[in-house]
Amino acid sequence: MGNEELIVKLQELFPAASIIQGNDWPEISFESGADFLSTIDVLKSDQTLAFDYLFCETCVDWKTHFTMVYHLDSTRFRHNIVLKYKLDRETPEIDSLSFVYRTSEQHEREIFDLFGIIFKGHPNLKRILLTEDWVGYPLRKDYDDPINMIKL
Amino acid sequence: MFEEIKTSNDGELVINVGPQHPATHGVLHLLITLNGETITKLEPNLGYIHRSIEKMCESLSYRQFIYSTSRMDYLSSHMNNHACAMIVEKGLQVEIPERAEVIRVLISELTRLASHQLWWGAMAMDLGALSPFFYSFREREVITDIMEETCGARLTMNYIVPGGLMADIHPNFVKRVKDFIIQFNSKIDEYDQLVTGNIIFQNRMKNVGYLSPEDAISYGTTGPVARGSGVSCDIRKLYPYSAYNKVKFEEILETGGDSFARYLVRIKEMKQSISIIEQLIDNIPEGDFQAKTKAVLKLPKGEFYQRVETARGELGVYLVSEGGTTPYRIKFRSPGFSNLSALNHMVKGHKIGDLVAIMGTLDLVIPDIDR
Amino acid sequence: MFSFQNMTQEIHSWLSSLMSETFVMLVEMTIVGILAIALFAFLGLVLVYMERKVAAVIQLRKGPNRVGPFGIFQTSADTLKLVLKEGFMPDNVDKFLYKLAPFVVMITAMLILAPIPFAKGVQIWDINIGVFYLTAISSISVIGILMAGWASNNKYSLLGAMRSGAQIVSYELSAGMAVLSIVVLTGSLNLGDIIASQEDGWWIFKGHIPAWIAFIIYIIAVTAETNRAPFDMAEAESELTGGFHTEYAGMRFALFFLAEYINIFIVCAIGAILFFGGWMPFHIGSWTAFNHVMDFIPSFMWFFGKTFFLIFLIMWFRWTFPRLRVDQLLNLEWKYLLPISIFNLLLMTLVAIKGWHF
Amino acid sequence: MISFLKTYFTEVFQAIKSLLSGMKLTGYYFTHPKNIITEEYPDNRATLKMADRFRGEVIMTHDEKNEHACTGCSACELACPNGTIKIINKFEINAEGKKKKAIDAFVYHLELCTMCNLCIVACPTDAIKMSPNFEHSVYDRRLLTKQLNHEGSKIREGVE
Amino acid sequence: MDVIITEPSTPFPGSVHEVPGGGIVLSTLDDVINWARSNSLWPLVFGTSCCAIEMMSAASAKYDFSRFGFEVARATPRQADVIIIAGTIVNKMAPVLKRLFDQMPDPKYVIAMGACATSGGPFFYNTYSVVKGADHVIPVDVYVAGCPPRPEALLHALITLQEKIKSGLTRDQIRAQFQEDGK
Amino acid sequence: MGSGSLITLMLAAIAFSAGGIAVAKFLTKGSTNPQKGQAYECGIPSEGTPWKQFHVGYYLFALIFLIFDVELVFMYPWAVVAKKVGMMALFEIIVFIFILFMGFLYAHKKGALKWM
Repeated sequence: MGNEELIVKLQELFPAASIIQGNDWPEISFESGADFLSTIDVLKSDQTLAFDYLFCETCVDWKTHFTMVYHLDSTRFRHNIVLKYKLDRETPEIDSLSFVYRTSEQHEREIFDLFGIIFKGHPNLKRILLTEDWVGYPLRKDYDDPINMIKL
Repeated sequence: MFEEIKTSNDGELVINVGPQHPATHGVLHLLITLNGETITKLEPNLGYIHRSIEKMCESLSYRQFIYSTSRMDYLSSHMNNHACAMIVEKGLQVEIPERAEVIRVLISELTRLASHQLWWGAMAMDLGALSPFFYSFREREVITDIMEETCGARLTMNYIVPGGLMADIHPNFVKRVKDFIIQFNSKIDEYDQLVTGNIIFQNRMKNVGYLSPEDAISYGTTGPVARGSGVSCDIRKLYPYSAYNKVKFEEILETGGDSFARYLVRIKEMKQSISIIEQLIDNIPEGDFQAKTKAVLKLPKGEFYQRVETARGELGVYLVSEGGTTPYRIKFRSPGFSNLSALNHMVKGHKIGDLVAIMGTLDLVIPDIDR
Repeated sequence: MFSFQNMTQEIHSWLSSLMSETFVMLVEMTIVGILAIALFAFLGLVLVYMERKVAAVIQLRKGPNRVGPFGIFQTSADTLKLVLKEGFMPDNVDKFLYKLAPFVVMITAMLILAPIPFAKGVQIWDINIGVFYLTAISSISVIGILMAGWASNNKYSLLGAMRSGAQIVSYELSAGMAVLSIVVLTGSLNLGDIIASQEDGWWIFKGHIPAWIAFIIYIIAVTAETNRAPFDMAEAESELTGGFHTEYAGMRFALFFLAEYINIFIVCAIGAILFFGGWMPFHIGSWTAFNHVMDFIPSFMWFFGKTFFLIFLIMWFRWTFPRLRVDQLLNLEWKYLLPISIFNLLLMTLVAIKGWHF
Repeated sequence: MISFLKTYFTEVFQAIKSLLSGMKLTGYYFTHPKNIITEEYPDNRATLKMADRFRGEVIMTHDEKNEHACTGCSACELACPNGTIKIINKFEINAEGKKKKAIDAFVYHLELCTMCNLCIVACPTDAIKMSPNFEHSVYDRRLLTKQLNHEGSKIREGVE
Repeated sequence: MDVIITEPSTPFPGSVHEVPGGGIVLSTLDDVINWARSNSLWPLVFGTSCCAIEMMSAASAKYDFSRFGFEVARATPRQADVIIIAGTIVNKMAPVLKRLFDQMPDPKYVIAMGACATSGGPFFYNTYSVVKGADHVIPVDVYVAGCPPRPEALLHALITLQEKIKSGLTRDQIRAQFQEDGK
Repeated sequence: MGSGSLITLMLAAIAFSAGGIAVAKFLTKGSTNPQKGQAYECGIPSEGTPWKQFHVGYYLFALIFLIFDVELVFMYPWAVVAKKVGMMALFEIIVFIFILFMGFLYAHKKGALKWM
């Protein structure tokens, strides 16, 4: 499906979401509180969409809120979308995708490690890159470590 | 003299493999649980080389951050630089001269060859054969010499800059690459003679570490690992970038899904790389090697994503710009990170020796995983 | 013709003329002991150097060449360094076994030397069940390895020791079968008799195909028995870091290292004796003139030449093949080597009884 | 039974054949030592030629009058991604009595340098360049911090 | 315009104490000991990142560090003499490195290979997890600059280390010498 | 020289090993630190003890080896006289090996020869 067709189709499926054409691919954004797992379920199981391949999962700290960014690809149709999900800064919680896309188990651990986002239903949510006793979440914009970080 | 020894008999043995272990190719730490010699559980523990490149890049300018990506996946440093340069060019909307694109692809394929050769030697070394390592490095050294002459460094080249290349190719480049192709074609049979056909190697790799196509997609594996399971995922073919749409090559797919399939994919990919180089080496267009860019680069506000095919699989660079001279957030989707996540699934029920064979054919580069 | 037999006899009679029989015995024992130690040290240095050079040339490189001319003092420097390294023992080991293990391995290696004829008339102990003795003693070294692995209190060591235990005992069988097939041919367990029976040609040539099969099985089995690649399960550097000697440092490690090479020498010497006639020069049936020319080469040269050829063969294996997986290794023994060697033994018996050999 | 034996023995022979082909290759190299490609480094030092673009360390070129071309503009310092270069400027009064900026010390941290070539590209006057010297082993890491401008050197006439 | 390139300031280490016959003319027991130790440096298999690849290159046929008797790479620290820290050391790795070094029997030596091991290198500024130089964790004998240093540079470091062992000086004595020299 | 040579060789081996270890002890000085004596496990503190009860599969190997090795010992005297006895010896050993082989096949079918 081309990007325009995708946008039309997605708008049909998720009237509540805001969908724009990004630099490469359509971007579909959800506000916090939307039912995330069912969205993913639709995207993955819909026969014309079939987004079965999560190739990038990350998070961006916008100082006021977090945005989870999922890049999805369909190995059947080879069309991509970007899925965004807004999170509160106080209680950053989102459903874990580790049972839908198994690759996200490690990605989510990494995001938990570096951003401190809690993934509900994750089987093994603990720090992966840093030591267990690390204080703080280093990729947050307000992270400061005067001992280890020498500013240039 | 004879002290009493306390033994326990809960049967299972928990063993640390790594961070300092000859088979982990760096500092991967695996916590494995053994029953006899069969692995019942494996837990990777990363971060022993987590260098916070993503955080560091947030304070580097668009010209500077590229160099640090060479140290991520140092065996395909050129492809990493390529991805980063392309994302900056995408933001700036700069057209790259044809010559630069072709040279980028040429060097990328040479890097891929060098990387696969190192993998071949290192994998054989993991399985206990030491000589292949030396034979593969013989050819690899020729490539690094070519790199050194043109790019100025052997491994972390930093040859690509936003807008083109740092320097034009060396006058000897074309001739030396052609010599290399002749040498390589005469030596590739040795690889088969020594390893591919060898009964011990085949027994060590066949039916070991099976990964089904569905699992390969679900675990997000890319590159030779996924192609060994029959999943088409070559970014060069699916989403062509740079000069890849001008060359003819095949995407290698094997359906075995085991270590041997992954092995064959890489061996055949080397031949494809040679064919790409052969097509391009005589057709390097004349012209500039660099587009005109400003001294200080500023990307417009927005989000950019670029996928390239490195030697290990798909590298994605996700860049968020707030309009300044430095990236607001940069994320590297490294191929090794996803490939590693399938390891636990693949080794269950195998022996320690198989763990080594599977890790060898996954071709992990740990700094690429930890970033 | 040059012969050691006269020399040893002369020394013996000269000593007997000087002192009483007990003293002669003691002096001779001392001489033998010193010679054995010297041989040990010499073999250790030479074999390690040879291994490194063979590996280097196969791998297109030069190998050690900066310590002395052609690097011949490289292994001496290594030995000296190992001796001068801190002789260190980890805590929490089973101290007695940990200390005993290198001794067991060394004593075994030394004891096997006894019945081996190094040249015509040079043999420490001419025992009439030589072959049987060798089979018996050579299986003791596995006890040393098991001790080392168990005592180290290290998981890698333990796994390496268990692997090596299963491996060595398994390959013992097919090696024994291969040896037996030569015994069937000669009808004697005495190594001297076995060599004498090859005066008109070596068994590998006289014994037809069964002898070749026996030789191939023997060389595979002893490669495994000495824990050499491709059967170096016990060490398996890329799997178990160091295997059974992971926790050994300095001199104790050097003893394991040395014993490994001595064992290679010994099994190759036995192979040379059984299949290539030991110190017996290359003789062809009734070509007396040719046989005479061959006799002019000293017998110890023949012995060491053949032995080192076999050692080279084993080194060649090591630098060509990948390591087998541990279950494949046992499969190879129980599924292929053992049945084949049993039937080969029957075939050889038939050949021997019917007199089909030359 | 017959077919079992047949597959059994073909297996054995194929295995031996594949092993022998490997041994043939290594045996070939063993008997042909002319394939050895070792370059003996410390002995070939006199003839060892680095590629002309090889980046070993940053140097500042001085001519025979002990003059360099560095104006102290700090372009390299800014271009450097990891603070390898520190330029300490001083003001000296030249012949016409005008105050002029000049470098006091061009401090170069070789221990930090990653040879990325960005400073060379950034330099407007080609004062610094990459030298192919790679023998940087020292016993103390303080020795790797270098001052690139020579003692008593001056800026070359006409370089702005 | 003739341009003079600065000559490397330190003389080549191998040429400092040239002894005929490959350096085996010796006088005292200490000399014998140092000769043996310097010519038989068995490295620990320890590489963390890019420099490990160049270390492998140094082992490969073209550069071949086995000429120095260096090829007996041991996977266990109990039998190793020298750690080549080839790559970045991060905070999580530092205790492991310390432990490996501690577990080596004496005498033991350390070569810090490349910018990262020497000083943190490219990851000195703005990173939260990198140790700024391996000598914060364990004492280092020889530093090699470069990112990564080419294989010859590693061989040069090796010769430098051999010189140091042959001279019989300890790390502190060498450091004291530099202090005297006013460096 | 007789069996005295065995004692000689044994003593030589002990002297060689003990001498080397003694020289090492005499000439070297080591350092101590708390981590040095701990078990090496790739630089990570070891968890649990390796002194555990082994899998029963390991012992099966030892047992089967024992059976075969004893049979092998029986075959040595036979091998010496086989040539003299003639065809009868061949028949005898075929019967002997047949029984042995049946046992081996049984063990194999039961999976006793599978490495755990």
